[in-house]
Amino acid sequence: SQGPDPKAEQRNEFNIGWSIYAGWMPWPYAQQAGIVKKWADKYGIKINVVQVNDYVESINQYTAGKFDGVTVTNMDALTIPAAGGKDSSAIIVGDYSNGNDGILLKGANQLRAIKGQQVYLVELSVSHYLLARGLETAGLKPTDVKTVNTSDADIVGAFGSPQAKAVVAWNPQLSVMKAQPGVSEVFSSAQIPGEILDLLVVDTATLKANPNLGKALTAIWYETVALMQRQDAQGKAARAAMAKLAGATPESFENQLSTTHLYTDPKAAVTATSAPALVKTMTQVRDFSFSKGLFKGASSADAVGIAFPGGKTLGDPQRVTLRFDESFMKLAADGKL
Amino acid sequence: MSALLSLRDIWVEYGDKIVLERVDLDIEAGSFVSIVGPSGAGKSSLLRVVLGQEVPTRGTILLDGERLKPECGPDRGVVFQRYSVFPHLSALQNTIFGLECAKAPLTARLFGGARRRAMAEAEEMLRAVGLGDALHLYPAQMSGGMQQRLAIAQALIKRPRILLLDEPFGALDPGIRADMHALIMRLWRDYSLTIIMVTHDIREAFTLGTRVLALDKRRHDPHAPHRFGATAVYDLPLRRRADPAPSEEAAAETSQQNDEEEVGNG
Amino acid sequence: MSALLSLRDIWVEYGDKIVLERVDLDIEAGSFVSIVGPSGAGKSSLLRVVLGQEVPTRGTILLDGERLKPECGPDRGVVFQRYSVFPHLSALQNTIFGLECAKAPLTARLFGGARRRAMAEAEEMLRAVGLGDALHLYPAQMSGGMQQRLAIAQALIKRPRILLLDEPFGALDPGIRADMHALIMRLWRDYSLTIIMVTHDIREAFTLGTRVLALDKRRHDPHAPHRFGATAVYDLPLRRRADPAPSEEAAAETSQQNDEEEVGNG
Amino acid sequence: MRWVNRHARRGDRIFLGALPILLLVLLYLFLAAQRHAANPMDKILPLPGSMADAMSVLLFQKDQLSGQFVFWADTLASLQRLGIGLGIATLSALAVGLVLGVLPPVRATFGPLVTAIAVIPPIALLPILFIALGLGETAKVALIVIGVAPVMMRDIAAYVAGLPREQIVKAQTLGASSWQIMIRVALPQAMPRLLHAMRLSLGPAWVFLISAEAIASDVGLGYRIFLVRRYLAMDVIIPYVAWIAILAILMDAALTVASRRLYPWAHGASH
Amino acid sequence: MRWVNRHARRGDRIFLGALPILLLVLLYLFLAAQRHAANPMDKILPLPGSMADAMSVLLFQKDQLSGQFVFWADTLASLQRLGIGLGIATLSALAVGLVLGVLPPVRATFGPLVTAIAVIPPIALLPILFIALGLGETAKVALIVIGVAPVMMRDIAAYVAGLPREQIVKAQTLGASSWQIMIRVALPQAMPRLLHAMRLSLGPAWVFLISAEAIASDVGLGYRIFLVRRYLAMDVIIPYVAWIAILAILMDAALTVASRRLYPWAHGASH
Ligand SMILES: Nc1ncnc2c1ncn2[C@@H]1O[C@H](COP(=O)(O)OP(=O)(O)OP(=O)(O)O)[C@@H](O)[C@H]1O
Ligand SMILES: Nc1ncnc2c1ncn2[C@@H]1O[C@H](COP(=O)(O)OP(=O)(O)OP(=O)(O)O)[C@@H](O)[C@H]1O
Ligand SMILES: [Mg+2]
Ligand SMILES: [Mg+2]
Repeated sequence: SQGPDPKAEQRNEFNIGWSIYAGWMPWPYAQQAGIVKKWADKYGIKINVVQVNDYVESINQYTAGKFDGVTVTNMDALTIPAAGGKDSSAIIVGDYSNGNDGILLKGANQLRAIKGQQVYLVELSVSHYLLARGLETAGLKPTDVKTVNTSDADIVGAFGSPQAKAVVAWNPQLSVMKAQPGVSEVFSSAQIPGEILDLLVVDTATLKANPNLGKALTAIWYETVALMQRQDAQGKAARAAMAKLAGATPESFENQLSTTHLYTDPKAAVTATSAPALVKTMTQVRDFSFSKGLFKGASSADAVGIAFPGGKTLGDPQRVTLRFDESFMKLAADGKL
Repeated sequence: MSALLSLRDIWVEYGDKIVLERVDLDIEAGSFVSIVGPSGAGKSSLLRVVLGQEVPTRGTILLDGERLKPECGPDRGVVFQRYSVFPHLSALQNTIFGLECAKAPLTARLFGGARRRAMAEAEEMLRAVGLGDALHLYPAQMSGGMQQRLAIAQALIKRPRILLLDEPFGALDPGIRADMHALIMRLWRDYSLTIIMVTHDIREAFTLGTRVLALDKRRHDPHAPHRFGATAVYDLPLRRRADPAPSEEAAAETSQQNDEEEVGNG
Repeated sequence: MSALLSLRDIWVEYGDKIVLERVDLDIEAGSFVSIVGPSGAGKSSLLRVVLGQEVPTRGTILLDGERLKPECGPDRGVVFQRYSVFPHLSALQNTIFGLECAKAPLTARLFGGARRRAMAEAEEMLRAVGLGDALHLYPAQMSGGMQQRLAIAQALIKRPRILLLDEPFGALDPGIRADMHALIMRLWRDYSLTIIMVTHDIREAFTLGTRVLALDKRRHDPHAPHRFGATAVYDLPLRRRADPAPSEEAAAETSQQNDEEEVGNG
Repeated sequence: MRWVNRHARRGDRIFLGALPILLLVLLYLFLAAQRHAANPMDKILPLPGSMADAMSVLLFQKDQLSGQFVFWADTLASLQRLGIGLGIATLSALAVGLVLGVLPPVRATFGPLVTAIAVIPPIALLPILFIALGLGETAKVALIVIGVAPVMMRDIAAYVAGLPREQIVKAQTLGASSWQIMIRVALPQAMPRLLHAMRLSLGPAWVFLISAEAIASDVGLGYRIFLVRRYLAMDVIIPYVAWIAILAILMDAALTVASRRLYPWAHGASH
Repeated sequence: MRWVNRHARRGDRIFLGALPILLLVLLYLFLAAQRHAANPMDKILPLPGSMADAMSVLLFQKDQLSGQFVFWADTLASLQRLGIGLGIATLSALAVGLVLGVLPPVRATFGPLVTAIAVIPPIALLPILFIALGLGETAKVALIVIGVAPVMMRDIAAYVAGLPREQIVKAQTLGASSWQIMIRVALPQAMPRLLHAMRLSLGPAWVFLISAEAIASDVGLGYRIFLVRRYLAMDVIIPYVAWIAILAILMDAALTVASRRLYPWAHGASH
């Protein structure tokens, strides 16, 4: 119903897209548990939380203007909407992957053994980034391995083939493959903490015109996260419900959560977003993305501008299209929602 | 002379095979033209050209003095040599089809009284061709002769100005054939149709026709048999416009026998 | 009596429609049986049953005293009423097909000398039916009569013990028809075939046949016309086994004409 | 007796037809047992027991959140999408096929376009499809239609264009206009072929349905299959696929019976 | 003149056929220009200029890693897979279709199995396919074959079973065995239909090829499309899809011409 580039206008109905991933399961749960409605009502708006089964398609739909916000990793936020000229604001830094992404080998337990192998992974994704970082730490060159693009839905099945010996994946697929006999994890995102971030990004223009949207979303998020962190029956029930929504067993879901560093406390999230480490991480990520040709037609990695809290920018300050915006998390931290 | 149908220098060729060459014909309204000739001479091809199904390679056809459009129309009815009827319609539906097309341009189906009237007319026609017991059979359930009679009924019920018949009675036994002769003569007279009929039965050609055309090759090159086409080698007007009633036809058959021998050996 | 073919109490029914009832027949080896009868009587159905294409509802058929298997075989050749040939084969290929099947069980194709011999034989047969100029035409490029002759050539080249002909000369002009009569009589005599032929031409039935069967309904219920089937109402043996040579057949035609009138009005 | 002439009796036919399928099931069980002997935790070829366990939850336990029996909700959602998609595809195939088949100028104009659409793989243009039609039911139904209809259209058009020319000529001599030829000659004769085309399209239609549900959905047989595929839960996938096969075979049989009942003239042996 | 009888001339036909496609291209350009007026960075409907830029890199610049021209390497890999897959599918469809169509006992035994395989969506059972066939070319070709062959088999089988019974009877009276009927009567007459079925299968074959390449691959048109879909590079996807369409249309035309040349008896008007 909305145009390709929603002009900065006031509206009161919004669509947020999400896809299945341990760090994003609070969204559908909040929808079902009525938390979304509660906060949306408070701010006099309506929020539809829409599931997209295919992660890439959810980002594409956001980029195309069908969603006002979407759950996405920092790298994909940069390479898809931001590189496509869509000015996006990351208003919630929900977690970072702390072992949720990993490199698996069959019949070897050393990352160096990956040399010369065919590596099955979703190319140009955070998996690809993780592989690059892993090779770096092991002193290998990117050309030492051959990558085979594999769809995330099929990667577990593909790894079942005797031919596939090396794979890079994220959860829940990662844990399923890790459980197979003879498979060992040789590198994981736990070794590069804070580099793979899971965000909620919102269209900047829409956010400017409707600050209530940002407030409502942040409020929903932290109430839900607080609930799921509780170690009582209520928290357990919430986590079980999320597991079910993700198609996982409660045990498997707990497992996935254990390798997800959730910023349950908004203060921690604000700190992480404002820290200089984020600038360093994003520099690495964008350099990697540029080297892979993800900034179409750009002559340098600076073509896409990234803004950080406190007015810092990376790249072309005239063309900032990805903004880390801590202001709403700060409101939550200050209890002003 | 104002003929209903005029063929001027008609040639029909398939690839480099010449089937008909220099056919010139004038057919008057109300005439009954029998066409005879050996198998493969081009009789069916001639009918297809007159029907508008095929365009002659050369030459023009005039209908009422106007150039014939290369398409078929309800003014020219046809019974094909390999009698074909619509396989998805029963005998009655096949027969009624022409009436429905004329009266219901949009739905091509009739309802209520109009439908009952059309049904009655179709039933009468089917009974006339001896299919009164087979109204609801599909063509696949009929014998060869029955299908042929159905095709005749289907064409006759429209009473077209020009009726083209390609060996219409080939698959019929003598009894039914005589009935069909009577039927066609009655309709021909009552509705002053113009009929062009191909037949191999020379007696039939002479009994029914007011004019008999024999189609054959004038020349024959044994080394290139396909280089010469057929044309009308005999054209016998019989002047039988005001003839005895159809019931007397059968009796007339024997008297015509001499003509048959003549042409048969000619 | 040791007949070649014996039909015992044959019934053919379609749904509740009885087509043939209580047909009892013995056909001797070497006979030429003509079958006549009104359109829709069940002549083609009878041939189909003898051919093995259809299983009679009741009754048994014995061939050489043994029960007939419900399948066709090279001992029984056929020319269908709606003469059908293989559309994807040229005239020559259609004719040669039967020879190839017999001699090359695996490839159904002949090569080298065997092929040349078969081609020569097929060409001769095609020339005999007047298709010498049409060897390489596909059926779709032939006239109706040409296709019918091709079907005849295709069946005759196999010289089957029993030959079933369903109005084989229906689409042929008198000249070619006479040639075909001569051809079939020659083959019948030379290879002592047994022929069963359906025809509507009563003169033809009597000229060619050694025995004429008329198929018709014995009883007729005007309110339920489908409740009675046809059977052999006349069975006329003609005793013409040692007859004049084929060239004399034509002359014999006229002398047979009386028989025709008899049955025609019977 | 030659093999061409051997016709099995009705009862035998059912037995014969079931035989190879049963053998395949046995082969599966054998392979699964073998894999489980080697690795008792094997997930790829689950044993019937674990399939039954996994399915009984989906079959008989209400989902707490949605209050529905998951399996039945999936089935209903998928059948609905499939029905609408196949229905639209069939109707448009009939309409377009008839017009293209009967009217040469229309065939000349739109034939190449239909061919182009038929050969463009719709899944390559998914982003555009979803952007144009949203992520709701419309897009899923549209994917089925776009995937299945052009092939059917081309088939019907070719069939209608191939009707014996005599019939068209005959109809014209009986006074039929182009429109009347279309609805009274071509349409009824195209119907059995349309049902045949529908039968052949059932497989592709399921493929497109599942592809659509894999991308954007929250209920449906394809959604569930892709959801649990992340965990390699073959104990759910295999029963779901078997269920899809059963549904499709039932539809196939229903179409066959419908064709025989409605258009007996197209099935009776002619002579 | 009635529309049924209007036949456009050859030259006109090409013009008429190109018209709607040109109009669609114009519509696209209009929409794209509109979107770009609103957002000059729009990625969804790229303008021809940016498509040309994106493609020229793939067309004319050697990839540093592989040392190949990406576009041509993709085309070659995909055409090879498609060719092998469609070839195997066609041959097996011919063999199975003939046997099922001609021999009723075989049809009774294996017909239901073929139906079952035809309606099972192969993409739902990928894990089993991977175990059986690995992740290499075999699996990709197999997916095309499994996706396309059963529909073709059923079509050919139905066509052969529907050959006029007179022909089968006639062949038997000429002494033909079941085998001879198969190779001399059914096979040649099934060939034009087989080419027709191949034409109809081109679309689905591309779909399965692209699906296969989307799953696990490192070269191919489908691989590139799904890879660049990650950053919504419609400026690559649209030219790739157009290229696929052009290739498919060329194949379609080649098959049409081949059928007319090889089987003239099946195309000439009969009377
Ligand atoms: N498509 C074609 N290609 C080549 N020759 C053809 C084609 N159609 C017809 N012919 C030839 O045209 C000639 C005349 O055919 P036509 O059907 O008009 O004959 P006819 O006089 O009706 O014969 P019959 O009495 O056997 O029906 C035949 O020799 C036939 O071979
Ligand atoms: N499938 C069928 N269903 C119902 N009735 C049928 C079927 N097939 C044939 N019949 C009927 O069987 C009867 C005999 O048909 P058959 O073809 O044997 O007649 P015929 O004697 O050869 O006639 P003709 O001289 O017209 O060829 C016909 O009345 C026909 O209606
Ligand atoms: Mg003719
Ligand atoms: Mg008959």
